[in-house]
This record gives sequence, structure tokens and C-alpha cells, in this order.
Amino acid sequence: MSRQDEIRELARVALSTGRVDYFIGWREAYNPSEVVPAFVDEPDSVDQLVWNDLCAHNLTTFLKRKMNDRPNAKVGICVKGCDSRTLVALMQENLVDRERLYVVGVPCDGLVDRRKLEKEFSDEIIDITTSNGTVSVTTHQGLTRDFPKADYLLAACGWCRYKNAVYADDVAGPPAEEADRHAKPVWTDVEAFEALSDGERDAMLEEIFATCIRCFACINVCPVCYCWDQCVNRSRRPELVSQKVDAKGNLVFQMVHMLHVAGRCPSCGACDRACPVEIPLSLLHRKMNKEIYDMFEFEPGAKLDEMPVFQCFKIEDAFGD
Amino acid sequence: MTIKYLAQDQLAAFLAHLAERARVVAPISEDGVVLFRNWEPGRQVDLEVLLAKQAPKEFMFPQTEEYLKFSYRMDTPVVDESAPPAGASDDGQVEAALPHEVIEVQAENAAPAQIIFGLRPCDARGFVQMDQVFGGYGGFYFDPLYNAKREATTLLAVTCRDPRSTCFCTAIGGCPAGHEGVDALFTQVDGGFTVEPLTEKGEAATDFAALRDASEGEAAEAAEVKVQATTRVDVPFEIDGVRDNLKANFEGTSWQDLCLRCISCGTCTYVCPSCYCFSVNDSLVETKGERYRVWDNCFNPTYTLETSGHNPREKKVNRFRNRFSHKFWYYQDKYDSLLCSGCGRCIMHCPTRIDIREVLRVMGAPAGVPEAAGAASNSAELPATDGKEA
Amino acid sequence: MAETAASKARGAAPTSVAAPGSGTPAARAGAPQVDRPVKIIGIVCNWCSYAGADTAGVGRFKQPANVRLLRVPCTGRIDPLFVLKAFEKGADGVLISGCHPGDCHYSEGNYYARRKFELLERMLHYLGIPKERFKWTWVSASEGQRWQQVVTDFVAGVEKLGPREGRAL
Amino acid sequence: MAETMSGAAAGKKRLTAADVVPGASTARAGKLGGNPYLPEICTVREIIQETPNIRTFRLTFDDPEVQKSFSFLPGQVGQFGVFGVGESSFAITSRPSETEYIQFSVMKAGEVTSAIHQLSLGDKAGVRAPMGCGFPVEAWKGKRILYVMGGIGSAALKATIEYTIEHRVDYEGISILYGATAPENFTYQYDIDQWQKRDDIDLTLTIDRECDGWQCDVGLVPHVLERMNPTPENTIAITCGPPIMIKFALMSFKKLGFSDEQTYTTLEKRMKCGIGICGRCNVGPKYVCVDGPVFSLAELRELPDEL
Repeated sequence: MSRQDEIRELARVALSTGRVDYFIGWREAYNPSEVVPAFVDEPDSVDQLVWNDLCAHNLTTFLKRKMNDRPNAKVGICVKGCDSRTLVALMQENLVDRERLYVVGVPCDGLVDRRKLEKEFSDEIIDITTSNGTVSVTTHQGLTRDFPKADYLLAACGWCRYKNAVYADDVAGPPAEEADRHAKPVWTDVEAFEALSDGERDAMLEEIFATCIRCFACINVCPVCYCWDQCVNRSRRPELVSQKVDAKGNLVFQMVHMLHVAGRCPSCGACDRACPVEIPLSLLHRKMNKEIYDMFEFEPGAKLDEMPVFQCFKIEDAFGD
Repeated sequence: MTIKYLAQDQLAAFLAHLAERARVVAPISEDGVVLFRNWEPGRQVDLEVLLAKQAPKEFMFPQTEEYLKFSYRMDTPVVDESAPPAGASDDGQVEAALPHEVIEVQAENAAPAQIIFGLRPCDARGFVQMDQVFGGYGGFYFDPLYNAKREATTLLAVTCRDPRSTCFCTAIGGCPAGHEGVDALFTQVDGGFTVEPLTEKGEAATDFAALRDASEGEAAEAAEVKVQATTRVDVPFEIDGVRDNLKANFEGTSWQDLCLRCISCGTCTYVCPSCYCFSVNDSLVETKGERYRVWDNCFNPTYTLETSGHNPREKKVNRFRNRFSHKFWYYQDKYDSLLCSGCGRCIMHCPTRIDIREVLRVMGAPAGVPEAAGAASNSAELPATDGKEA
Repeated sequence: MAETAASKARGAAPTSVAAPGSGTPAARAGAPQVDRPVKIIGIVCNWCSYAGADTAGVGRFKQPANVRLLRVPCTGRIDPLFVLKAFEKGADGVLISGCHPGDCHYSEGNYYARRKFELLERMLHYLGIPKERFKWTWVSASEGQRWQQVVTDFVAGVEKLGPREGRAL
Repeated sequence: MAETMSGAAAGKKRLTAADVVPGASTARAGKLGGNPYLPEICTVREIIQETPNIRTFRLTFDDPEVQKSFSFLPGQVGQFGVFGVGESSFAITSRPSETEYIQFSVMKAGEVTSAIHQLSLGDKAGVRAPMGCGFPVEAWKGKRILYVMGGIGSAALKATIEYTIEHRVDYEGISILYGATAPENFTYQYDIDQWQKRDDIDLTLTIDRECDGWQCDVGLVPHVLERMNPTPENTIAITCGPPIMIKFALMSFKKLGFSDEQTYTTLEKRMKCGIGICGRCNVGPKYVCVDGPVFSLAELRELPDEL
């Protein structure tokens, strides 16, 4: 059975036995190149669920407070390895009720970066299929081109060490082949930026954050950022974060988001993918995670029995003078 | 008016000519991200990508716009010492006077000439829709900030030769070669553009030596391009009756299903050519401050939050419903027109690809038939949640 | 340079040609520095460092007057946002000080705080704020002399760099 | 079809604010060609502590021309704010015939109101007024007017009450039912005293819970209203107060036989621009800032339930 069939079967069983009231997975949107979150609450509708190389959405987002209006419903949810770490981060803070949650882990072999493919065409992409490591892309005008999948992986998949879910009630199919989880993380992308001179880095930050439009997609899509209507970034009095949209204010805005999810953000990349103006947000988050790893050898959301590092302390911590 | 012709290799010269007289804005690709930016000689205009990420509305209606400056003088209490505070009742505890006085309030409203080149007819139509809001039509107030910029702006639109699958301008009365709001329409033909000046402003902007009269063949080719483009735009829903049905379906349970995957961000509104809501804020640093307006959107939880803590649109579904109702019902009641130009940006850029066409198919259909409308959609059927609400 | 960095970040090949003079941020970085006294925000806890500053004042220890103190109940209450905000609004340096570990009035506030500040310090440097412009330390109520030392050294360090102008943050 | 729809509005006459908002022509806020966002600078001349958390501010326009030409209709609102903090909508509570000053009553609740409460005599503030639509007091001539209000809701009706009292001969009767949680929470005590002295005004005061020295009614406003049992005949009922009071008062009116056309209320929403542009204060297709704040119950029934 393919992983897609496994997901459908697990969803069907969970829905028909009443284990869950609704099940969150992925489905195709208006064309097969777009995959969106799907909410299924009838066993008969599970066949809309898909699993393919475009299922990048981190569905944990939909477990956030006030995200849905059915607070007491029992929820089934599909998580990839990276998604499961955000789920575990929420569990570490007791923000989800495990009793009402049914988690299906979906082993993942790396997903395709649709944005990267978009850049190869001026036309609109309407279909993307993958087989044997080759991505086939069809455009609106009918052009079809093939690309090697390895070159068009999501950035987050490139350094992924958690191809299987960290926490799951059931797993859709046999686990994916995984390198050593406990190996030292690779930070080549961050190191490249650290190597920039102050002037270069400054110029770069100003340039990329000047395009931010403060749509709050990054914040609202972030699975571990749950203040929602109480977000400090929206606060006017005190006006902690300037409501003016300019490069400086935008950088503060993003830094606030980043530091508030410090120790809970596993760099799943959801903010990156949601940003309509393609600001490389995960760059900052990755840098932060590098520092956190450096400080505590801690990886956010990796173990259920850990506490996020900024919500606990050790007396013997050796920071400062 | 005569149709003119501009050779592709003369485009840069033409823009340079315009740039001498005004600020020129055009879709420019930076690192593969196409946005409207200031054009300067040497920069490449990107017309291959059909739609820039954002509509060019920020040039008429900047995201942050300071409109009032003020300063306090901190040293001069102006309380008339001789006059007792007559009104203060016995228990009136009027707090100590802050020794300040506004000494200066300035309204700023500069609008240098600008030319937007390379926007699409739907983008221009978005401005026409905003014109009504800011222009005082229908009995509202006249907004001097927007209108000053609007009057100083010339819109040189380019026909959409290859509409996207998400385009639906023809469904709501637009056209890939539409004239609404456009000052001069450029159409890409073999080796260059045909140019149709449509207004005096367009006439003035296209008065340039490199533009010659188009040959009959070129004009015919342009006409053919327009017809071809128009036929290729989908008509994904029937606009007739949408307003009445939105009204009838206001309490419909399908809103709940449609907004399930909405994350309540504001992307759709900020990329939209016609969404215009804004917020007003003050900032004060020491003695100097300004009042500015900044884009806001109905998905912002604090958009309608009242001081008492009451929020008329507390839930995601209320805010979601407001956006579509505003575009196709409230706005129509006020201005007798629609607040959507069919560019499809909200579909393309929504982080969860919420499809306005699907929303209108379901909620814009007569009550009681949304299931049928949903089945006809090209996307997967929506799960029904009837009877399962907590 | 700016183009390359940003395009690398977006993971795409640079497609546009930078117009001459468009690299404003880089150009501004080399702009002549303005001549004004540096502004420094000090965020201190009520129980130790604020009292320590008081002690320094009562003892008439000479110290630079550039520091504007902000009193908070505990260093644990300091959101990293306060520091960012100060820099955004034009502070040239930010100094945080609280009770020595183990001496917190609320027993453990500064244990949490030091983890946060350590991360913040590392990140700030990445945002183009040199190490000399941000310092966090511990000064107890009786350490008037130490407060004088900390402030004098910190202000000297910031003054060496001069006022901040036209930076990303 | 859609073509004609979008084209239709373009042909519409461009109206000035004066065409729409009665009385607005005299205020700079409404002048076409002027800047409707630009507040008039005002000076605080008098501060009255009404209740522990409500103060009334009397202001004069710094520009004597504006002060001279300022006029408004009862029920209209103004944007009153402090530079550096922001502005909010408040009902104008001065008498419509008052030419010396403009008055607002403000309850301390949020950011702007707190800043307003910190104003002292001689301080400057910004005012944009008048805005919105007033009560159709002209059309009500010859009728009995029944005011039902609670707490700070009195501010929204104050100008209208004063107007009808000034034009007492034009109206068949005036009844006022005013409720507050406790005796010290009645606003405009000095005016209430005047009203009580007049025998052509029927005034009923009520507090929520009994307390020492209280002479008037006790009970929640809707209960007292039902006890009063006013006749709906030739009567206009106007209510304003906390949302929960309005809700039950409207139900009581219904019970007493008042039709939707006879019943009026004023709405409150978060507002920013105050001139129907910024978008947030809509209830369905109506903007509270320009189409309101005054609505008859008949008009409200037409609107979606999103209050």
C-alpha cells in the first residue's frame, strides 16, 4: 500500500470508529500542482486526501488556539517529521490535549520546492508530478519540463534529520530511511551568512526586510506562535513594535516573532513558504537554532519529555560574567 | 485615436524619456520576485510574468503614509492662573497640568508626477474601484491624500497576452485588454507593442518620437491578441445574483467549511488591487510626532476589537465572511459596482490557496444549492460539517 | 554585494542588474558619522542594580551621564523586544543589569533571564549590532563602585564606536 | 451586465460632504477640498468630573472662524483625540444651540480615553466634527419622545434631550428614563436637577440596587421601563446604554407595542477615519461613522447580525 492509501485507510478507520470528529490531511487545490490542507469529517470523503511531494503544509498550525471554532472536537492529523516536532513543541507546553488528538505520522523522503520551480518559468505551473527522482512540471501554456528532484528539494528537506515523525499514534507505511538523528546538525547555510561582513549583512537585511508587507502570514501560519489576537506585534499601547511598515520596523517585527518562538521553533519552514514576498525568514530562525544548539545542545521539539530551553534553567548555566 | 507602435528595442528609450519627466514605476524582477519598483535606466522591465506579486496600489495608497506632523512645546503651561477652574465640581480631581502645548500641526500632501508602466488592465481597474471610495462618490468624503497622487499618476497598462488559469476578470465585467482606468494601453505584438492612448494623460505620455503610427497589420495583430486573450479567460462563476445570494447566505453554514483552512492572515488583502482598508496610528517620540495611516485588513483580529473587549467579528469565520461580503455586497450597495477586478492574486498568494472563485460558487449561489455548486467546482468536494458543530 | 547576499538568501540566480547608486544601505553605511553624545538605555532590576546605581549616586562616584535608566521589577521581566525597540528608536547602546545569580528577589528570575540575554546577544551581533553596544551583567545593591565601573567601561566602548546611523536595525 | 454595473457609479455626481451630512457644511471636517483627516486644534476650557470614571470636556476651537460657524445636529458625533495617542469617536454633548464651546463626555476605558482624561485646562486637543447622521428631530415634531438610557449612554442622547427641551413646544411630551449602577454614577447631575424642577418633563431615575438615601426608582432599566408602561401611540423611543441594556430595552419596547420604526438607538464601533473610508465600522453594508450612529430598529433589522 502506498503512503497515500495508508493515510486514507487510517483516516477512514478513525472517522468511522468515532475516534476522531474530523481529520486533517492534504488535498489538491484548484490544480494538481497546488496542495492545501484538507478537513475531512466523513469516512466517505477520505479519498480526497493525497500524499505527494507537494504536501509541505504543516498541519499542526490548525491545532492552535482559536484557529478553529470547534474547541472540543477530537482531531486526527497527519504530520511529517518536521511537523511532528512543532507538535511536540506544543505538547511540551501542554497546549494541545493529547486525549483528543490522533496523530498519523507520515514518513517523508523530502518535498519539492514549488517556489523554486516557479522561477524556472514565467508562465503559471498547473501540474507537478514526481517519479523516480524526476519532477515533471506542466505549465498553463502546455509546456512540460523535467527536473531532477534532488536539485529542487525544499531547503528544510536538505538538512532534515527527522524524516519520520517524532511522535505519532500510527504511521502511514514503513518508516523512511533516516540518517543518524543524533548527529551534529549541519549549518552550512547559516555559516555562509555569518561569514558576511557587517556592512554586507546590514545591507542584505535592509533589502530583504524592506519588501515585508506585514501581512502576518508568517505569524499566523507558524504552528508554535499562538498568541493570535493578543500578539505583541499588534499592540498599539504600548506601541512595542512600530506599526509603520519600513525595513527597520519589519526587522524588529520578525525578531520579536523569532525570539518569542526561540526554543520551540524547529525551523519547519512554514513561515518561509507562507511569505507572499518570499522573504527568507528561516534564515534567521536557523541562525537562532544554531545558537541554541551551541548553547544547550538542544533541538526544539525533538523529545516529549524535554522543556523548551527558555522555560527552564539550570543553576550551573555558565552564561555571562 | 490612432494606434501607435513602439518597437521592443525602443522600450528602454521610451521609459528613459518618461523618467525625465516623472517617477517611473514598472514590474521589475529581483531574485525572481517580480514587484513594482522604481525604474531607472538599465533596469529590465519584466512583462513575461503576468502579474507582479502585489498590485501597484502602494504607489497611490502607500502602505504607511504620514499625513500629519505635530510637535509639543514642553515649557509653556497656558493655564490661565487668574481664572478658577469654574467647571470642575467639588470632587473633581483634575490631574496636574502637563506643561505642554501643540505649537505646530502640519498636513503633508506632496504628490510628484509618476507613471506606472506595465500594470495590467485588472490592476488599473482596481484603481477605478478605489477611486470611488476615496473620491467621495456616493456621498462620502473626498480623500485629498489619495486623489493628489491619483491625479499625478498616468497608468500605462499592458494587455494580458496569456491569462493565467486563476484569472477571472471577464466573469466580473473586466477584460484582459480592458480600458477602465487605463491612460494608454500597450499590446505586445511581433517585435514590439501597439499603443493606444485612451486619455489626455495617455496621449501626453506617449507623445514620443520613437512611437510611429501602427501599420494595419500590426493593429490587426493586436486586435487578434486581445480577442484570443479574452476567450482564454475562465468564467468560473456567474456574477448575476451573487450579491443577493451572499445576503441570503449570510448565516449559511458553508462559510464555516470554506474558511477551515484560512489562517486569518492578511495576504489576500495586501496583494489585492482594490482592498483599501486602513488604520490610523499616532507616534510620538519626545516632543515630535506624526499621525499616519497604514494598511489594515479585515482578517486582523484587532481590526474591529472595541475598547470594552467586545469584538463584533471575533471568529475567523466572521472576518472571512466580511471580506467577500464587502467585495461583492457591501461595496455594491454603496457604489453600485464590485470591489474585485478578477486578477486572482488572492488565490495565487494565499498561503493555503483559498479560492475566491470557489467561495463565490458556493456562497454566491442561491441558498440551498451550495452542494450542487460545490460539486461543479474543479477542486475536490468540500467536506460537509452539518450537524457536527460543537 | 548586497544583491548577491539577498539573492543567495532567496535561493535564486541574480536576474536583475543593480542600478548605479541603488545600493542605498551600503552607501549609507559609509556615510559621515554625526557628532552627538551617545544615547544609552540601561534596563535595570529594581532590587539590585537600580539600588546599586543609587549607591553609586549617594557615594558620589563619578560616572558618565549618557545612560537613561529604565527600572523593571526583575531582569526576568525584560523581553528581548525591549532591547530591539531601544535600538530601533535610536539608542546607541543598551545595558542590562540585575541581581547576581542566586540573589534574585524572586529567587529565580535572573536564571531565566540570562539564557534569554545570551541568545539575544548572539543574535544582535548577527543583526549588525557590534558586541560593544549591548552588555548584560550583574550589579548588586551594595556594589556602587562596580556600577560605576560597568557604566564607565560600557559608555567608553560605545563612544569609541560613536552614534549609530542608518543601520538595518 | 457587470460592465454597466462598474460603469454606473462613475457617472454619479460627485457629492460633497455637505450634501450628505446635515450641518457638516459649516465644519471644516466636511469641506470638500479641505482635508477631512485634519483635526481642528482645540483648547480645553473646562473639565467636569461627572462620575468617578467619566469626565466632560468643554473645548473651544482655536480658530475663531471655525468656532463661530460650528454647528451640528443632535446625535452627531465628533472625533476627539490627543496628538500622539490617537482619536476616537464621541457623541457631542453640548447643546446644539451652544456657540461658545463644544463638549464631549468621556469614560476612561482604553488608550485614547486615558490620554484624554490626562488633559488639563489649557491643553490642546484635536477635534474633527460633526460627523455621522443625527436624529431626525424635525420629523419627530408633534410626537412624544421617550428617552431610555443607562450609564454613559446618556452622552449619546444628551444633545438630543437638550434640543427637544429647548424646542419643548414642538413636541407633545418628553419622558426620560435614566438608569445607573449607583447614585454616584449619574452623569450631568447639574442638568438632571434642572430637569427635575420642570413639570413638563417626565423624569425617572433608577439604580440597580437599593442604597441609603435614594429616593427614586430601583431596578434594571428594562424592568422599570415595563413598569412605566408607556403608550406607543404617537411616541418615539430612543435608547442608548451598555449593549446588554440596549438589547433588553429593545425587547421591552417590542413587548410594549412599539414598532421598529418608532424605536431608535445609536451604535458604537471601533472607528479610525470617521468618514466612511477606512472600512472597519461596518455592520453589513452600513458604516456606523457616516450612515449612523443613529439607526432605527427598522434599519437595524435589515442589517446582518454582526453587532
